[in-house]
Amino acid sequence: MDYKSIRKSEITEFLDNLIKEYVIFAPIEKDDIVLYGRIKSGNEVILDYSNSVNSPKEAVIPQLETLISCKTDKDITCVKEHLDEQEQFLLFGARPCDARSLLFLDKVFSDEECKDIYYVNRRNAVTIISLGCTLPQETCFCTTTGGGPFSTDGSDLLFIDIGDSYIVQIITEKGAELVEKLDLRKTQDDELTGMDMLIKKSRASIEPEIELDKLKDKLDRSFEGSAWEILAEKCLSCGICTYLCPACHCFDIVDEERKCEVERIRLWDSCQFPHFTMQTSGFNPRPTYKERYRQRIMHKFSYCIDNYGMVGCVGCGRCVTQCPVNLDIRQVLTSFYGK
Amino acid sequence: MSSTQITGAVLVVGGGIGGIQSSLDLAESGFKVYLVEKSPAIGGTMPQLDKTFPTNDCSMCILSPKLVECGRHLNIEILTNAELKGISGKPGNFKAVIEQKPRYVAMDKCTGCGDCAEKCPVKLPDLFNKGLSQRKAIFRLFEQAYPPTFAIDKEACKECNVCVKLCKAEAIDFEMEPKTQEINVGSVILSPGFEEFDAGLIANYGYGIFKNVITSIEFERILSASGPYQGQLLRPSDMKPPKRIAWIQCVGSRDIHRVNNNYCSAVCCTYAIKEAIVAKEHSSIDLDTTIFYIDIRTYGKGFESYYKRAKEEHGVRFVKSEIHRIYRDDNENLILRFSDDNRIREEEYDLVVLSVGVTQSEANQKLAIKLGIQLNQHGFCLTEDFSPVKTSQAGIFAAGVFSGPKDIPETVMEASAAASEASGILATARHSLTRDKEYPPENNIIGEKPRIGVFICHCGINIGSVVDISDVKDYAATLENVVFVEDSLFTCSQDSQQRIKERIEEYSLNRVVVAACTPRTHEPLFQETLRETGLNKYLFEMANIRDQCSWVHQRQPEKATEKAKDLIRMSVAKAKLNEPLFQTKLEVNHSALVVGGGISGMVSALAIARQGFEVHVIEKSSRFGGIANNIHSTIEGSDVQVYLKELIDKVSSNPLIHLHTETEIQDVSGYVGNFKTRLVIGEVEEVKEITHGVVVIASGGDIYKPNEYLYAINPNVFSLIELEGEIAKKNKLISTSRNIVLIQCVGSRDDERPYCSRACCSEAVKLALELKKLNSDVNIYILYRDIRTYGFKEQYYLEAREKGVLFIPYDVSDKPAVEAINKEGKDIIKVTVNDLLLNESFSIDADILALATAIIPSPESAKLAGLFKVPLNEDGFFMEAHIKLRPVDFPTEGVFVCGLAHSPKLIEESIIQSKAAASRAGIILSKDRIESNAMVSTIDKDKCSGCGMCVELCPFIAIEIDVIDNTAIINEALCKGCGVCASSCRCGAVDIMGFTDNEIYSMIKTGALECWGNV
Amino acid sequence: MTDVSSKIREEARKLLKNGEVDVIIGFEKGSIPFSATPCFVRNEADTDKLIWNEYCGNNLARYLSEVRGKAGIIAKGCDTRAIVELIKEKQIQRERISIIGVPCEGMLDRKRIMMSCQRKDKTGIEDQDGQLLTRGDSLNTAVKKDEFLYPACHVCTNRNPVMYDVLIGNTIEERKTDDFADVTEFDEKHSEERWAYITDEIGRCIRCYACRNACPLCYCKECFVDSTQPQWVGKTTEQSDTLSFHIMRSIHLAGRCIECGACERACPVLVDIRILNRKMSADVKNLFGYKTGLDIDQPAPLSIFKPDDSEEFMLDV
Amino acid sequence: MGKIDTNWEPRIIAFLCNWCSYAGADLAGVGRMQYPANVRVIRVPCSGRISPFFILSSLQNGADGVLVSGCHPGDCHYLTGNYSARRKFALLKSQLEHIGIEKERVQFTWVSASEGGKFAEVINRVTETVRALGPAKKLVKKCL
Repeated sequence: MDYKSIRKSEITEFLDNLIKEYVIFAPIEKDDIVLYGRIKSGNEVILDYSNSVNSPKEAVIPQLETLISCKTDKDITCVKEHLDEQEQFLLFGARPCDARSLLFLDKVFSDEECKDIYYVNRRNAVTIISLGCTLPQETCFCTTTGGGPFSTDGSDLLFIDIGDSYIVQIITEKGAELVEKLDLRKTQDDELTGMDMLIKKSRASIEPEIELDKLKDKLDRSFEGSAWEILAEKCLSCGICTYLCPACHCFDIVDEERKCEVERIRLWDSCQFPHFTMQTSGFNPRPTYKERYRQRIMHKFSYCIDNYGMVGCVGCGRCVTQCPVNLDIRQVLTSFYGK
Repeated sequence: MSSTQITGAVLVVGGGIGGIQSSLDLAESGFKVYLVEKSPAIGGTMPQLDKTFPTNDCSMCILSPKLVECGRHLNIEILTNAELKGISGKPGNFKAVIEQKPRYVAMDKCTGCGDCAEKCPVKLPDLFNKGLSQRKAIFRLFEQAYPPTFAIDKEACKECNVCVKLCKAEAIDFEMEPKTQEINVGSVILSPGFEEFDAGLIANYGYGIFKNVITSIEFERILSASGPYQGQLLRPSDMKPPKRIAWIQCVGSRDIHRVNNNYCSAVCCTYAIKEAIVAKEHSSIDLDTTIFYIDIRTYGKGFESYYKRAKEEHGVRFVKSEIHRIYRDDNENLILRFSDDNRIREEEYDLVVLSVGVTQSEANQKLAIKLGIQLNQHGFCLTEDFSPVKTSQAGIFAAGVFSGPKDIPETVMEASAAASEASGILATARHSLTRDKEYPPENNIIGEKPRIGVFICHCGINIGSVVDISDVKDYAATLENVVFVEDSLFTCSQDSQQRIKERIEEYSLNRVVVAACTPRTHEPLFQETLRETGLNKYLFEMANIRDQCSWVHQRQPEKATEKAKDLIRMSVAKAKLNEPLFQTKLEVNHSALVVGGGISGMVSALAIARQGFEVHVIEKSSRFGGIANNIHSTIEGSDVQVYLKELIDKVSSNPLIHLHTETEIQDVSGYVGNFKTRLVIGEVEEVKEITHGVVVIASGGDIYKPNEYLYAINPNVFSLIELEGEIAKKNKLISTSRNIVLIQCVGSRDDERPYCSRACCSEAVKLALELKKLNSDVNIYILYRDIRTYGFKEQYYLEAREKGVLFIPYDVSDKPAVEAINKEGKDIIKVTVNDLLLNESFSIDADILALATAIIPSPESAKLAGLFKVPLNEDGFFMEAHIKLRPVDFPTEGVFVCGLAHSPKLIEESIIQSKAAASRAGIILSKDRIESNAMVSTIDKDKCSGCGMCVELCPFIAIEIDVIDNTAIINEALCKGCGVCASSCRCGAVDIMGFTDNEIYSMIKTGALECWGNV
Repeated sequence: MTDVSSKIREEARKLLKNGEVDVIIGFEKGSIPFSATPCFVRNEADTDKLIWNEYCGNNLARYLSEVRGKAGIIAKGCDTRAIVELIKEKQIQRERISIIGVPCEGMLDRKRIMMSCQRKDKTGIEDQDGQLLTRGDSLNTAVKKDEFLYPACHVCTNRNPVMYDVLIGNTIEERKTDDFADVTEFDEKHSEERWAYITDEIGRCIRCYACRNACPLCYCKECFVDSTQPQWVGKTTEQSDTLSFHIMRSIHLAGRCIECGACERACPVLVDIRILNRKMSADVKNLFGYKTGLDIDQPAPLSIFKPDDSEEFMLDV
Repeated sequence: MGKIDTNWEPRIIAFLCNWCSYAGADLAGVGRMQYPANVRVIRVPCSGRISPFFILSSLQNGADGVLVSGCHPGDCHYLTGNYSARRKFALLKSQLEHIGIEKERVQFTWVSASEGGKFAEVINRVTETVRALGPAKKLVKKCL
């Protein structure tokens, strides 16, 4: 494993250098809240914050993208496919859980048999520099879903905060290439020792609570059970959990007349919305919050294992923090596990 | 038809609002109607008026739907330029001779485009505008006229043939000859209207000489937005806005000195108030308005508060004085000389409006004589108190001002009452002469892809000379779903209609768009064409590229062309979404429920029964007759008790009438055609359910019991009605009294009850005359605020004055003081009053004090209003659907009102209104099924959350919440399709067929996008 | 607070025991710090779960139209105002609900509290004697709870339930009536400044519809935003679509919004949604003299009219 | 500052009630009163039919201005439709102004069946005000 180090005071300059070559997405503060967004200069970045409200998945699956557009002028109708050459971009300061989510999204959109060319284009252009979590939040449960506060899954480089400096762990070749270009100092041994301590301490604060295989079994057997109704009774059926989730990826495609064009737009959709499964006939197989919430859990913790070999949850805890009614996915999972 | 058979047709003479109302009532209840109008268009006086009192509704706005309805009615044949020449035969079988003057324009060809009038070189004074502007020799009476075709004034026409050459429809024909025809009718209704008094007859006002002295009708034209000055308030001499306007009341009315008219014209006070208010609203500057009057007679429903608002809110000045003479100064300003406070005063005005009265025209008098109809002393048609729409000839009825001065709602009521009388005679011949149009069965197009045909009209040169039709045509062909486009010179012409039909078949069109003039006049015509080919008439859209495009953008042909394209694109977008709509048919229960057993209820019941329908009458007390039980005679001297007895006999013996006394309503369910009412009968409270198709509310009124003027304290203080009882009982007190005082407006026209009780002035005059008859030496003092002996009642007021009855005006802020004293051993009532005219106070030692107590709403009204879901006004009387044109209807269909329940009135007036209610009720009862409007509201139950917003908002009470699934249900029979429900439904559950959200949105989208123009 | 909690439990137990209700809708302890979460209690034993504290911000009236059977509800002032409107709009029947009213001095904004301590130099925040104590590597600060009150609670004029069957504790003093000074102040700004503020706020919206779904008055079976024929609003996060959604929602809530602030509380990106709804409330008060959620018998302002309603907004020709 | 399009013409959607304002517009035509050709009329049964959404949709879809006209108070063919509408319109207009949309873009008026002249005057006024404001940018859907 290769390591490099960088002083915290050098981070701004570091980013300002990179900004010349890359489009950079990083956590920034906007109106009191920390969101993932494109930065224009290195000093916008906020790294002392646990995790952003939204997930960085937007960089690879934007909430809104035009796939094709179509315009009629006189007698000529011209159709344009929106597949421009993709700029290289960096995801800086992504948490290991979020970085890990990209591996999951790859399975969905970049499967050998079925590639989503819009996704793949963007995915190939991205380099991920993540930031390990020395102080996990009470809502974090990454270890439960197979990750950890310093997991390297999905990252090209991993930054580890050791006080005045960050240790830069080089994970992939892409990461190594990037480090090549930069003049980073060598990591001291004592720094590495300190780092191991931090990692251990941090991991210890989020012990895994559930065994995923056993959970899947229990869930599969509880599909018809009455538990769902009680569990989800307070659910508002809003889209917060799905929209903020780094692994949720459902979308809708609509054609819209906008100004003088017709655009075919792909946008996020949520299994929590009643209309998600509404059929043309008027029949809705998931008419109530019970079916919809069950779908969310079953999808992540059962169907995804069947389809992709991993759960569709990275334990980032956003759905826990942001749910307006504190419907805590951890409690829901435990309730099955406990039985 | 054998001679003994009844002819199921009626001749209506006069196409004013009265004639129109009679015609519609009769045609709608199954009779053929011939409507004879002497001018080239129906409408009468109403189109000339700007606003109507007391709501300031736009006169044309409320009239024009009626014009169209009447004009297009399958069973109303309108004969314009026509006169009734004579009648023979007997009731049920008359032959009428009608002479029709030529129009010189073929009505089936003229499209009303107006090219002819535009170029006609002959100008002459426009009499519709009272000569304040000019019109051409080829003309249309007014813009919204029906029939909309032009006519030629042959006397003025120079036959230059300009119009003949211009008319692309080839409609002009100078060879037309007068036509005389004989028609068979079962009954005749005369409503030929009136003539306004010729103000020139009163020399000292200078009318006809001073340019700025005008009549009230001329002033109406000036105020009208479509009038000679386009609604700008200007005076004729210099076309400058006047700053000071005076109205002089009673010009040609109540005047036995200068002209021999001893009647009151009944409408002038309120119309002058209206004109003053409207003038103030029109004027950009602070306008001075003064009304010079003798008495302000705002006796009608809502008039008194209108008068009050004029004074208090609008600052209209009222001066109680007669104008002696008008002088003119060099600036054409006018100096009015009058006496005020016994001094001669002069005031200067910029404009003087003479409130001219109504008179019988010579032509009408001649007509009456020709038909052997008796006229009264004033030249109006003679009618009797208890048969107020009957003329002296059986089977011939009179309505409107022909039988005396009256306003619009009274005319409308009489027109309906006359219709009721006519249909009473002709009941057995109902539906014998009317026809229904047969159409081929409708093609089912549901599920078909829209195939739209676009037909573009040149309208002669009206559209084609501005809009580039060939460009528009090419464009229309590129629109989605348009499979056929064609243009024609006149899309509305007979041959074009035929071609549309052929194209529909040839191209299997399932939607049609016509780009031409306005749907308001032409949509029904094209819809008819669609129906004739088996297409549902709602698969039609119109793009108005004439009235709202070529005509208004004459100088911008390119922009007009672009706009025409847009309008067509929008119509095509909507047409694409059009779906066939169907009217729901509801069975009708053919019986009526009449609530109230007074004169109104009984008259109404009898009139309905005469039309052949079953009637239930319920009366809460044990006795029929209501308030009339206490009234002994009318002012004209007819015996009310005799009439009442006859009426009760007739009602009791009529097999179709079921009487229920001591009966009240427990609850009501259902709607027009299908009401279910539960009655509670008698002391035992037996419950009985009856079903009925209509309801007439004739629940009557009550008499106010004052707690002033020693009423109910002193035995010699009575209400007028009690005094009448005492006279009938021959109470000795009366014959021995020396001084009798009557105080008017007790409980009326005050803060608590701001309305005028209407009947009390006539009642007081009647009693005064009777008392004088009993003892000519008795001194009678009537303390009044305004004496409101309107119409022909005025002559009794005159008579009372001649007989020495003393009329003393008092001010409401300084009411007469009443004190019981003992004078020289005799108990008397000392009445002290401040005489406003003399401005001095004096006392009368009265033996009897009688109070003209207010007529108040029956305590039952509120309960009934709740049961039948109909509104009360702020005074507590029932509020009709429209104060002018629907005076006996409610917004809720199938429920009608008459008599005192509606507002205070005299017996004669109650009789008229009761018969009118019967006529309106008869329309529904005569039908086996009523068809709902197809463009109604519809509820998507899957979306409705049952919040009830639509229920609250619906003006027609057509929506209710289904208690089982908590969703709204529309009663299509009651829905009028206004859409207030749809626009207010948050859940998107309500839509209006024919104007769906989706249809309107498609128009918004196609209309708003700028780039479409370049596509 | 604990006293209130135990009284609530007592009342809840009574209602369930007597069979007066099938379910009690209340709050239980949340799974994360500074939180309480809605709960549905169906048996007496579970009533011990019920709690009351300053984190009971959710408007529980939102659940009333969906819950089956007779329900008891723990209700703050704003919850009861929602109940009044829901009864008026026939979504619930008064006789089928039992209201356990609780006076409320305002609820605290968990997200802002959390945010204030999530920077790494702070290690935690604690509730101590009515103050929030922030601990950090370098400093300890005490913050008055009031500073974390939800914005809607700051202008609340109905801190006491307006309708209840049982009242827990004593009523508290109400603030003076709301004069909508914030709305006036905002409207005095230049239109471009207003536009900039509103588009910036709305610009964060992610169209998750939590605002709508948390709202007690948004009970339509199909929201206009989901309508496809016509499609009133595009589903994208483009400014026009997002802004139209929020304007249209404010129009639908005009004269109905009970100003509980549930929309804003639910919003994950803290959009100032109330800026629109407050405006409608101010207008409804100023133009039609109406305040929502106080009187079951008062007709909704948009279901009636006065002949002399203001026409000041109309074109003067 | 973008360049000024000299060919730009405002595009205005007008919702007119069938009974008064549409008739008033027809009457303006009968009187050949000339007014600018920028208005596209949508006929509705009553001003009460007009949902605030119609107005917002017009602006969203590219209209530079919206005009709503119904019968004068008291004249409504459906008795009270215009009264109910008036309350909704007051709120909508106020809200649009609140969020910073130029208040002159959306106008409400009453035009009776006899007020052809007033109709023409209204169109003149509305067109010129909207022209002065320039193309609507604020609520209109943009290409993504």
